[in-house]
Amino acid sequence: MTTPTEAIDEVVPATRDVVLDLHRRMVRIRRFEESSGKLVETGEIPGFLHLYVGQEAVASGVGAVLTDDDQITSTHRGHGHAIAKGAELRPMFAELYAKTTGYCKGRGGSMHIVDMSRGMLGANAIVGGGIPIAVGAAFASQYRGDGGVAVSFFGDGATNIGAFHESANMAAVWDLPIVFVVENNGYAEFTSQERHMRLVDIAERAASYGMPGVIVDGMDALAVREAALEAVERARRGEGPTLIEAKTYRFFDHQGIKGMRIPYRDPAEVEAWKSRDAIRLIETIGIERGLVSAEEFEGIWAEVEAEINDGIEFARNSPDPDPADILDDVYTV
Amino acid sequence: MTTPTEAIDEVVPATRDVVLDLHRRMVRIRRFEESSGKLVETGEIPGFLHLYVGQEAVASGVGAVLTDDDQITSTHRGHGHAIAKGAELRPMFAELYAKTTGYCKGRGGSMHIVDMSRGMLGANAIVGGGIPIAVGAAFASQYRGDGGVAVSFFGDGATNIGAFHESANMAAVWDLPIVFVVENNGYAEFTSQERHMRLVDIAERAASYGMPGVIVDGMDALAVREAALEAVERARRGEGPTLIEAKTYRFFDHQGIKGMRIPYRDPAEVEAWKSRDAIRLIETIGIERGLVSAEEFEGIWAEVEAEINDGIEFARNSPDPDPADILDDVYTV
Amino acid sequence: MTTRELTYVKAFNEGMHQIMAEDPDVFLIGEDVAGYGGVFHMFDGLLAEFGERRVKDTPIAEQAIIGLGVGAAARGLRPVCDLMFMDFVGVAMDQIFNQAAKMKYMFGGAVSVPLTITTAGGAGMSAAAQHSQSLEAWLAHVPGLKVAMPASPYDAKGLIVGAIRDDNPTIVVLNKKMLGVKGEVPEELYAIPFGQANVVTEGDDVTVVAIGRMVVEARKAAEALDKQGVSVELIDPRSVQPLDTETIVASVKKTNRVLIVHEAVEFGGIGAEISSQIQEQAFDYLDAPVARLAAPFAPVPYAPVLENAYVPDAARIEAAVRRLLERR
Amino acid sequence: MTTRELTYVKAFNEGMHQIMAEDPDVFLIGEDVAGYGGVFHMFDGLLAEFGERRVKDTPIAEQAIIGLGVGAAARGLRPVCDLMFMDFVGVAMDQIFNQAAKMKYMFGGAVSVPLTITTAGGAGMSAAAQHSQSLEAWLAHVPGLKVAMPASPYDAKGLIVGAIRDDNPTIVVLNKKMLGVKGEVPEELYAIPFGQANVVTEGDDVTVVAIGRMVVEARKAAEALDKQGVSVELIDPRSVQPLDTETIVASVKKTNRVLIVHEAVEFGGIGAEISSQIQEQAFDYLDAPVARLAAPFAPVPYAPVLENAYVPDAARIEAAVRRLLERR
Ligand SMILES: Cc1ncc(C[n+]2csc(CCOP(=O)(O)OP(=O)(O)O)c2C)c(N)n1
Ligand SMILES: Cc1ncc(C[n+]2csc(CCOP(=O)(O)OP(=O)(O)O)c2C)c(N)n1
Ligand SMILES: [Mg+2]
Ligand SMILES: [Mg+2]
Repeated sequence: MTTPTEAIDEVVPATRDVVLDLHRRMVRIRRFEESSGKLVETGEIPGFLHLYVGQEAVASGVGAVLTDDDQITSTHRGHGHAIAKGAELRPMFAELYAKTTGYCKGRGGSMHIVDMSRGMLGANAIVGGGIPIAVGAAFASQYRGDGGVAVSFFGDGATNIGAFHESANMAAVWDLPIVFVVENNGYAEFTSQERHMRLVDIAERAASYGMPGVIVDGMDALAVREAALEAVERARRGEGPTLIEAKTYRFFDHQGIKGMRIPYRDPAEVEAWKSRDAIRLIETIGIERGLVSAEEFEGIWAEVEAEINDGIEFARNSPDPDPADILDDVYTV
Repeated sequence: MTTPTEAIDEVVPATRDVVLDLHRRMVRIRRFEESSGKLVETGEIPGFLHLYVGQEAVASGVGAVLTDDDQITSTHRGHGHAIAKGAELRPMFAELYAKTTGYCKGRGGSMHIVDMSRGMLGANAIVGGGIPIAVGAAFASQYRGDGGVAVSFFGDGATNIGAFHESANMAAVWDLPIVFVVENNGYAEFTSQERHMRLVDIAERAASYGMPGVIVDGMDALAVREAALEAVERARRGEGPTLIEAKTYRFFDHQGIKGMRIPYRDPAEVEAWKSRDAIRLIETIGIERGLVSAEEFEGIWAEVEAEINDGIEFARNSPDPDPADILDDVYTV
Repeated sequence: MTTRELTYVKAFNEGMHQIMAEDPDVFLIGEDVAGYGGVFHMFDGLLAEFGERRVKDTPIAEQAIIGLGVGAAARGLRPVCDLMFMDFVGVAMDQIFNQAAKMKYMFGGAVSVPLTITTAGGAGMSAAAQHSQSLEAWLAHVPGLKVAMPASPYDAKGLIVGAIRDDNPTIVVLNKKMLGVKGEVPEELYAIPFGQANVVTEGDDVTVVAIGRMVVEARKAAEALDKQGVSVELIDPRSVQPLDTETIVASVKKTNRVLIVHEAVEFGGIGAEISSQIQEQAFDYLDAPVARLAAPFAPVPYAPVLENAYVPDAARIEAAVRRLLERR
Repeated sequence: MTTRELTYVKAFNEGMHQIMAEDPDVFLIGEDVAGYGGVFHMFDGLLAEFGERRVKDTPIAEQAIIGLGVGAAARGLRPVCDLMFMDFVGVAMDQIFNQAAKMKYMFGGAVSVPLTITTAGGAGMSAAAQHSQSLEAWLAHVPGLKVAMPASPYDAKGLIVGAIRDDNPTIVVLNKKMLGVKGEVPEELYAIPFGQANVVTEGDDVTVVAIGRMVVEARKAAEALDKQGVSVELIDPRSVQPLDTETIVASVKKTNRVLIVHEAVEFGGIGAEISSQIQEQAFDYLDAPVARLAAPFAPVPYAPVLENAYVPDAARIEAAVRRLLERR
């Protein structure tokens, strides 16, 4: 049983802009996920989706400290990372709708969203598959001396696979400008962390590579942002990689919203984590500290709602791919 | 630059039998390797060999605490492991000579020596390839409750590959009766440890899996034996795996005796390690403690010499495989 | 033998239950195979029946999953190691082709490796390029391995039992889109040995060799063709390694025309090997070139409209047979 | 163009030197490629010329080696990632086939991956089953990849340059037993594009399509046959993906008989694909079945006496051609 991280006593300082920025990133993710989750249930979106609801603070806190020249790689649960990195909702929805206006022209779908213009180097349906690729993106920055940093997102379960280990070691040996962000949501599919590793704190694995390991409250976007900032700055200074473990939780099932065929999670556990909802948390902070008003927050929800509806409309009205093009883009010619 | 481990102050207690046993294991390995290394230079043995000279104390110290019901997996540098586990020199030589009387009937050669009757589950030419297989051997013992233990030998370089990581984690999660023995000889081929990882002590990697990590003087067979005994007993008691790091050195080149095309090692470093030769060390201990006389040690060398000559003769006089049998043993029928 | 209708996945599941009940050396490991019963329900109920000792969830570590199976099999157990999606074969390939498959030969026969790998392949679920592949051609190219692709509930049960009883490393590739397909399945435990093709329908005009789910599509095509007076002999090789060339060649010698159908991309697919063997062994009997129908040379696309165009179906099989018959 | 004799490995090495001098975006990583120059001397002198920034030794971590190349290539660099032995492909396969090869397609064309993987394949060194394989059939079956197998010093240089300049993921498979083979090589930088077969010798009686080192053996066989009045058209496809079917088929239409030779095991080898395409496209021209000569279905054995029997050679090629000519 995983228990939610405690609210940290130490107050992370924040400005109004930071709070608004993080809040908007998280709300965009939340509403994108809730909407697309429903659209897959109605069959309007084909295939299946791994939703990011609950974990928004992680992608948002990290995304907030990156520029479009920084690169990320993502996972099967990648919508949140893309949106936090600045992806637009129209081509996001269009991709799920398998339309030509989607980020992958309908070729990739949920698990392969990409946005090269924003340094989103792609989601990945192979657990651990994106990690070495992020190392390569970091290598490119070091090689060019362009000051860019790469971030690789992956789950607790992914830290057991070989690609994680090889990548972390190589990045450390070469002082590559990369941050490894493990989103520890306590489960690999339906297998709880205590059944897939002997550690409680995955950050300890950093020691194997001689890099710093940092634990952060993954429900607190401000805390994530601060940890990410430090790691990213360290990377930019050429001091090498960091492993950040964000303790977090997914509110929905492994796939879709309500799959739980077998109740592998205790409902009390789910509720306990939901009570630390990252969006409510930042709203509380924003209001309590007098940085943002409740109405302003509501305004963001409303704006995002409009963006969601616009994105879905756009996707619905976009054209299907043409089977005649099926062999396009296999090769660069 | 890797520096030899210091002689340990703390004296490892030893009986006469233990000293004699370890000494014979090491001398058999040493002489097998020196002889076969020369025979490959003359072309009498085909292919290439990775020689174990310098590291004898590791395989011998571990082999001494295992029974024929315990299993080991080995590497490209596997002759020493096989001999320490009790392999006979006739089929060892015959295998290198590619004869039907060899351990693999001439099919496998140096990198695939096997002896199922002694729990030698095979050498492996893929770095890291034998590690998960040892986990499987340990699993079989746990499954059957037969009290058996598995040992996987591998090098410092191998601890950077994914298979090591996955295996160590799985073994730890399931408390499998296995001992991981990393022979840290400071180099992966021609790449020194400080260029392939950020750690000095590979034993630290054990923490990633929640298992004990132990460092041992890999030139001191008694010390290795003691560390192995503790880890093996722990495994037998069902308390799970241990990672033992044996600090050691190979006296010859990565392949063969004298390959060093490019002097990637400082001759002073090589000499410093040679001055702590494991066989000389145990002879000194045996004589100084009055357990074994110099003449007795000489007797062992002589006996082994006879065994070597016998093995080579046997191999030379054994028949070649018949090409008509080339498809035998692809499948069990 | 009492038979009744079961789905493909239930038939497979029944085979697992019965062989595990029969042989205490059989155990199952894989990601979410125990508590969850496998993401495709393949392993439902096994944990409850056989307990944690024999049915185990693993960390995400396919090299260790397969490698553990290799080591345990070399020691005489009969591991079933699940590789959830066939597409994940790439992270475990070394253990499959360099270790499991070669151990016996490299070791001069000193050891057998009765390991069974289960996995699910095939497209048609909008699961995109990394969750939809058919990679049997890779596996069939590996001496020492055996590879089956059940195309009916009957075969799903019989082949998993046959695989587990086989003393060699075997891979049983279920098809994700067939999980709910129904068919008659005997209640008793039975095994289908590898290397025995199934002549699904007998016919005189043309031979169709179909692999995996394509057997279902080919049968539909055969029925449609039958109504048009074209008699199709439909052959399901069941295992692509070993391949029952004998049955296929005998059929071609009778029909003189043959089409091979699979889901994998055509270039370098198993169809190439089947085609080559046919023309090597039945050259003088062929009235038309051996024909292949398979996926175009592209990764599997996500969009249903593209994926439907990508995977062969009954209509395209029918059209391909017609083209073959028209060829002089 | 001034040419002079160079060995295969020196020619390759010269290509690496020249392309790295030309294009600052090219870098090289791999195990012992820098300080040691690669275990086959392939990369000698590159560290000295281009420094540690561009020529780097890695830990033993093939997934990270290839994956790093994928990421760096996606960002516009031109990585050369060395996979010391082709047999190690199994530990890095996911990055090769699921990532490098599919990225462009999955991403709707948003990215190109100009990655080059270098490796060494082939038997004949008593290196046994895990260090002697020819696995080109696997790689050629992957949409998105390109695969070349240079069979001469000229091609070794031209194909590595062609590979690095290609905007797609490419694999160049050197043959370990050819490293010391000599041939004429131009001093200048030149590239051989993938997909253009080399007609090594022209002939009228029979076509031989040989892959990699088998080209050398086939040429010997062709010379012997020539003396006996048999004129062989020897074709080296150079790359197996893309495959220059056009040149092969044109030749077969002229000679009406064809033998395909490779080192890999016959079942599921690239010869199967070549054979299938030939009979599909030149069926009416064939006077005999398309023939294959390749390794038997076994892992590569260690004993020289077995290995010699395992790998095709000039004598067996000659015999196979004779059989082919006798076929009515
Ligand atoms: C190599 C590989 N193995 C298995 C899977 C199937 N799979 C998809 S997601 C997943 C669980 C991942 O767990 P974690 O890394 O913790 O990420 P989370 O789903 O919790 O975000 C698994 C096993 C896969 N996609 N790739
Ligand atoms: C997967 C794989 N990668 C690379 C190699 C080539 N190789 C053989 S031995 C070796 C170095 C191994 O170093 P280490 O593990 O320290 O063992 P040592 O040789 O020092 O005993 C390498 C890179 C291999 N055999 N397998
Ligand atoms: Mg998780
Ligand atoms: Mg070493």
